[in-house]
Amino acid sequence: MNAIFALGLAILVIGVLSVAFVRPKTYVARLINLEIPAWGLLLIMLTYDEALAILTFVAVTAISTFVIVRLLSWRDASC
Amino acid sequence: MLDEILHIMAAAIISWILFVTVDIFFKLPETGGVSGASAIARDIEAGGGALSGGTMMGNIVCSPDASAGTLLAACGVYVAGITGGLAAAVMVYVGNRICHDPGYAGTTGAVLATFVIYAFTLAGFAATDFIAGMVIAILTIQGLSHVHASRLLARLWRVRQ
Amino acid sequence: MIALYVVAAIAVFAAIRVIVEKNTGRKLPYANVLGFAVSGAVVLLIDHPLALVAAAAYFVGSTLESNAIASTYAGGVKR
Amino acid sequence: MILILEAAFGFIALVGAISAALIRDSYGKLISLGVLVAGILPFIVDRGYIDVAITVALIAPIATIFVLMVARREEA
Repeated sequence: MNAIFALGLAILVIGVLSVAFVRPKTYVARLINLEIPAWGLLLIMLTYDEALAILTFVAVTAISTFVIVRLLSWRDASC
Repeated sequence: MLDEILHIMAAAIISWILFVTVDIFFKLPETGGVSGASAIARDIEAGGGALSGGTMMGNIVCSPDASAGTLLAACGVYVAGITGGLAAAVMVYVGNRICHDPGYAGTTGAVLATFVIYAFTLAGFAATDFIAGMVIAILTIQGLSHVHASRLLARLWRVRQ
Repeated sequence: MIALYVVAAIAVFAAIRVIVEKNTGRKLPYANVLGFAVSGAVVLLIDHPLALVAAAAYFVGSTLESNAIASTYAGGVKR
Repeated sequence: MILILEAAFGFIALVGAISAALIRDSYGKLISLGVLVAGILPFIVDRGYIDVAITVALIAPIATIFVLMVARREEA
């Protein structure tokens, strides 16, 4: 098995477990833990040679983080 | 093998002297450029260091200074000769403007380091020695012991005053 | 070739020091050392003109991240 | 890449992921996320995708700044 693939799988598993069992049960900690499996999935996608897919994935991850941050602040303001 | 290690050590000493001189000449230990630099200086002082040395370390963390200029100039000389060094100086200036800094120290350090490293390349050194040497130099300032490094920088700053 | 090993060893040392240190303000200089080491390793791995742009982009990015974290940390302490 | 270098940068990435999962302070979590990105960037460069490396190096701090917008609000 490729080393990059194994490392990506390990980081993906660690990230998924950390999102599921988040220790300080706040939205910010869960949002930061949600970034970890994104980087693990990027390492797995690096094994298959598709440059444009990786670029799109990185951009969409950042944009979805921005959307979730706006959603959290809007929810704090409303209720 | 042994020759290359001696070259790396000599390059570390040369780049240490170069960037500390340029940083102290541009009065980095005097005041924190942004509010984060003052916070880092306060934490280093709370850990037992000196305040002016901590301010200079905070300024190095919070914006690309002469240390970053030296590293990127070494990379530029390694990749594309003296043209790469000047291109690295332009990138350091752009990075300084992004981080809300005037950018005199970084640009001056990058241009100065380009010519120094090119001169040493003619004298038998390789540019890779200067990359590794610059990383060792920044390790001795920021990475080994904050207390002793900040006291040393504060003593040098007192000499310049 | 020795230069690459030296840079990688310093990167590992800086990463361990970042994790072990408790105070946020004293963590950031070690993270700066890690940024120096990784952007040196990027240039040493590939000898290509775009590698210089990649190293400069990573260095400015990590500096901007440290700057944002430090200024937010300073504002949080002052309140 | 040489096996020792692969082990070194893989160790940095793994340590960053584990500490980002376990540290409770939110600033410490963000710094550990920076360590994780520092570990995976040499793998991207070593595969030859320098354009992907430039994009990752520019977008990762922007995501951190987005998270800091909500971390500051929680601190206050």
